Amino acid sequence: MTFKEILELMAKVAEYGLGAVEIERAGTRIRIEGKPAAARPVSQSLDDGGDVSSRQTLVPSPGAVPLPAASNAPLEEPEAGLHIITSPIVGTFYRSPNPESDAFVSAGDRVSKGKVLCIIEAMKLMNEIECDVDGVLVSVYPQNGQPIEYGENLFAVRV
Amino acid sequence: MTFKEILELMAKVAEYGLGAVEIERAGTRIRIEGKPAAARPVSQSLDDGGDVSSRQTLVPSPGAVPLPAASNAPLEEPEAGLHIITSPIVGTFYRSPNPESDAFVSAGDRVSKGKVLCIIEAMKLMNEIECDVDGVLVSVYPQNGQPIEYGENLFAVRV
Amino acid sequence: MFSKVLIANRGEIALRVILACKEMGLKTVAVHSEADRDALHVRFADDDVCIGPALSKQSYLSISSIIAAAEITGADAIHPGYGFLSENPHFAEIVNECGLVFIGPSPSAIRLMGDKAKARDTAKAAGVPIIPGSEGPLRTADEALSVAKSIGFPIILKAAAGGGGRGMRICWDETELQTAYETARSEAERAFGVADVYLEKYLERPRHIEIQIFGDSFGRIVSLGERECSIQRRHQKLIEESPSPAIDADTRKRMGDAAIALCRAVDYVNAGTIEFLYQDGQFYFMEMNTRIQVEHPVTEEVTGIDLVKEQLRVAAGERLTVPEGELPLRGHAMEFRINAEDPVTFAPHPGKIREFHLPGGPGVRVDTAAYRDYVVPPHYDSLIAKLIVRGNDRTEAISRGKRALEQFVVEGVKTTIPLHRAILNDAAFVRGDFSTRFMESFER
Amino acid sequence: MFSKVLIANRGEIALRVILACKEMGLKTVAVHSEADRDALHVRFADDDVCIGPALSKQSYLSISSIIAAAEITGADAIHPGYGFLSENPHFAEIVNECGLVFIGPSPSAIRLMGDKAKARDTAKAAGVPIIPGSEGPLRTADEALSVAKSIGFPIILKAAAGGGGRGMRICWDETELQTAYETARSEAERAFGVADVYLEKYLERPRHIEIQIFGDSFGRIVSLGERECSIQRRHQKLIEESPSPAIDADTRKRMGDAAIALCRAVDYVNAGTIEFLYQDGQFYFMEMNTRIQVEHPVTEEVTGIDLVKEQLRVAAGERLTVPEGELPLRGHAMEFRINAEDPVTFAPHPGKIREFHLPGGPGVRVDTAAYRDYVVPPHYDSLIAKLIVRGNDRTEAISRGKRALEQFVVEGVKTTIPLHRAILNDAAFVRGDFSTRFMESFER
Repeated sequence: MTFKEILELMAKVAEYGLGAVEIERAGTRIRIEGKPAAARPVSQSLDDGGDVSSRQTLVPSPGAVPLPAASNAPLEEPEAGLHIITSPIVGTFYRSPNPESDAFVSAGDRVSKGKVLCIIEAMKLMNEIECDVDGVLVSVYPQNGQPIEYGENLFAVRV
Repeated sequence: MTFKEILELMAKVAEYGLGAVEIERAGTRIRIEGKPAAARPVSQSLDDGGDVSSRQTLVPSPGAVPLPAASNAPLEEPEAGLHIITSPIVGTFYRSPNPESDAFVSAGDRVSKGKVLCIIEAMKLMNEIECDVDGVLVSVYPQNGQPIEYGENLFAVRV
Repeated sequence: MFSKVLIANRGEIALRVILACKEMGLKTVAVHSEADRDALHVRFADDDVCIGPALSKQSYLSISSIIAAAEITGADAIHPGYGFLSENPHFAEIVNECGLVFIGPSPSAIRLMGDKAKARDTAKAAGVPIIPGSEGPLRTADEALSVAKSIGFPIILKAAAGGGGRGMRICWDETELQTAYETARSEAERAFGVADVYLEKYLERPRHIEIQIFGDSFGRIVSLGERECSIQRRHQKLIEESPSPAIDADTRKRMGDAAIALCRAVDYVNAGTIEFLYQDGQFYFMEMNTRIQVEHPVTEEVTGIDLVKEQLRVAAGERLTVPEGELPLRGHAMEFRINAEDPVTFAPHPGKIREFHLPGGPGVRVDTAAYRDYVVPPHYDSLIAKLIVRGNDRTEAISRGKRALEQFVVEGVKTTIPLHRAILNDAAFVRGDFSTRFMESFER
Repeated sequence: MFSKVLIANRGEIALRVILACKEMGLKTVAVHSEADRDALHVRFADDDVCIGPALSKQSYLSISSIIAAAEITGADAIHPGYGFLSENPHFAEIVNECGLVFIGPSPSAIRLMGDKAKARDTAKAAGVPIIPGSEGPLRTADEALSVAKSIGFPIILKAAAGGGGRGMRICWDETELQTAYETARSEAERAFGVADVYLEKYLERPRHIEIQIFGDSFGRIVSLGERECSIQRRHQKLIEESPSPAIDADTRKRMGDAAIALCRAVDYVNAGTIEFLYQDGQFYFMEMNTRIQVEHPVTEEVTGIDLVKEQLRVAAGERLTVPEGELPLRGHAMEFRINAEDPVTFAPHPGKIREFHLPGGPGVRVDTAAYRDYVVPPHYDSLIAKLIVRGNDRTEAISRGKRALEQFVVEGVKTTIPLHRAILNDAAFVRGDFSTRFMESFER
């Protein structure tokens, strides 16, 4: 959901005089409450109070490693016109076929469908990740040799 | 979300007179609350709500006897001009000094400070409960011989 | 001992293993699907990796993703939990080939016991009683008759091509068998195109009783007593207890010895469970589960042994810590499976848990990965908590179970709590007088 | 057995007693102040009565209100819990006079043990060791010297009129004593107008070790082992464990026998606790608590005996169910008091609990009457939960305690959880090497 869309929702909530609108989508949550009418049941406002506190508090004290910020990104709508290529597998990210050679691609390059963008090594296998659109490579998210989760952002391409 | 965007959100919440807007996304959480309805500030409504919900959900299925409705009454605002006399002790309620004699008072009677209204028996002792205002007795809440809790409503007097 | 253990599972068992690792000072790696980002096993692990979308086949069942997750996090051992890949010999093989430790038995043992026919033959060869019946299809009615006489009525005729009740006939005496033999054959022919039928002893009111065994890499194999699992519906266990109200010390010993004999035959290492059907003092091998069981806590409560920690130690090449000699079962333990499902229709009931208040006090244990505001995903099984109670005897365990179930508050999703409370008030259950058929009659 | 038990208490102990009654099929009556309308003990009782305003003196300490509550609800027995009226002999008397059963010892035993001096004399007469010292005030420096020599240095001089450290002097040898004697006297004179001082053996690093005893109305009295309660702050216990890392089987036997001897001397019935100071293999009687203790669960976990149920049975005139002969302590148990207070300043921190997630899994028990959205009232003590862990040995209990404290989430009020986690990481604590002075040095 983009910022513009959020503003639009707010306008509509006010215009229609709604009690509340709540949108929850893996990781992202938006709640808009209308004019506090005396009629509006308390329970609603209670619930969201609950949601929030628990999300914060059940993150374990020490130890647990939060997901890399990037890996949450695909859940959000990317900037308009920007196409995000995410990892289809778990493994180690390599920008070049071998340490000596150059990177497959760099920011600014024109890329086209089928172009090999990187290698993700898993179980000793080198998996070539190909581009699935035509456009210009805007950014490369992971560092060379970085571990990659499923669905983690790899590249951004301006179509 | 940029600082500018947050400011814009705040402006809109005020402009539309919304109750609240909440956005949560990968670690970040923003909550903007509009002018609380004069009736009940948000924080308070949450607290009440909280108690309410716990009261509902934590009532054990069978067994437990809910408090007599009356005993919750003192928590509520009595009707204007109506003075509620509650029980200062725990015991058994009697409307008359003994089974044969008439009730100390009945609805409709004029009552004045110091007038004995009933007896509450506790540990074999007969405790006389006196009226603490002048007025007209409007209602007698408990039945004769009924067990009474501390703070339970006994009489209503129109001052 | 390992330095970092990856748990190839989710839900309460993943958390259970993580907590055991914490107590042993081992680092942990949680793997999770996109649907489980907010799961507690992810929160409490030292490290976590998203291995795929919600669909199990592409996440919790994806061997390559799990191995890759171990590679990128530097885990040196993998605990499979139960379900998912826990009884997949191929997975165990790959784990070993990748130089990681599989916390469980050898791939060969998993493969052998995973094949019903081979498992049955192995048991038979090891002298473990199996349900008596005809060797393969019956050739004539006379053969059927003589086999039936030799094993005793009642018997059941089953279509060799079988399944689904078609071609099945229960016979209580010879005359019934004579007529039933032909009917069964023709029915089988119509149903499966093959008339062959075989027969075996028919158990009217069998109990499901399983023996928990544990073997270490030094060749020591012990029995940790039985679990009574007859209270089940559609083969889904609902309540398990130990000891079983039907098993005396002598029978326990005989079943334990049989279980150990079978494990010896396959050089079994780590935790395993041998399931038996039991009736009238006789027990018959059903199958073996080559992994930790959902209901392992009841055994832990009466033996005082932490089975998951024992799994980790044994997998690391250490000896069993189980004391030598007869292991006494102390008190009585019962487990109630709290599933997010309709207690009447048993239909799964995923959704958001709006209220979650756990029971406490003496003799009460809860294993769960759920919490208030947790959303039970629709993609996986509906178990959200296991309530385990312990008492000095079965009577106390039951009364404790009743009050703990009363104390247990779950709002937002329907659960099996009301069903459990009803079962605890059933006279036959309280008497301990029931079979695997209990729920059939109970629900009527 | 009784038909209906009134619990003259609040919080976790009230709920603990109610749950025990439920398991025994007894009806219950909860009493509560206006501040406790939403308390769990009220929710789970069969019946409940509001007995007064928030102020304890007008509610939980109001004998007449509590008796009246029993009258109007038809309760036939009263459990006092701990604190409040539990050690008030007058209350016990009235309960009995009203024809109700007081679940505890006789009023006379309560009264006798409630008087420190009388209790000390009774102990001495029963042959229970007490801290050696001078009989009353010292007359001369020479007398001081001879007494000191007879009991051995170090000794402490105390003002007879005393208290508050004034007139106190610790002496490590004769020369110190000679000078200190006069200083102490003059200091005492200035402070209290009386110069009299007495002396007793000075314990540098004493442990607080208490023995749980239980007597029934048939004259049987048993010891249920010790509890180590040295980890305390301002005389408030924080962590209790059983067994004590300092007590061996022989000392346990000697302390148990001493405790039993004292109880015999007062015909003690029901649960009681004898508190001792322990140092260098010697133990000295401090005082007796004639009620159930906050820390009773650690004893329950290592003995397998439900002390509250035992209290109810014994009060109903039944025999102790404790098996005859030496009672083995199985494994190791630890209790952590979770108080709603600042872990650093220890200032009470009442308020609304916004999040409440309990730990679970093997060997973990939580006794609590708190829940999410519960408002901790400012009028009563700050204990909101007791976390009890059990392990096969002290090491496992500690590691289990660490992970359970990590799993325990309380939001909205500050708690002692962080303090407990810090203590579990203290080398001296882990070694079991500490005294009642532990917290003094720990907080520096």
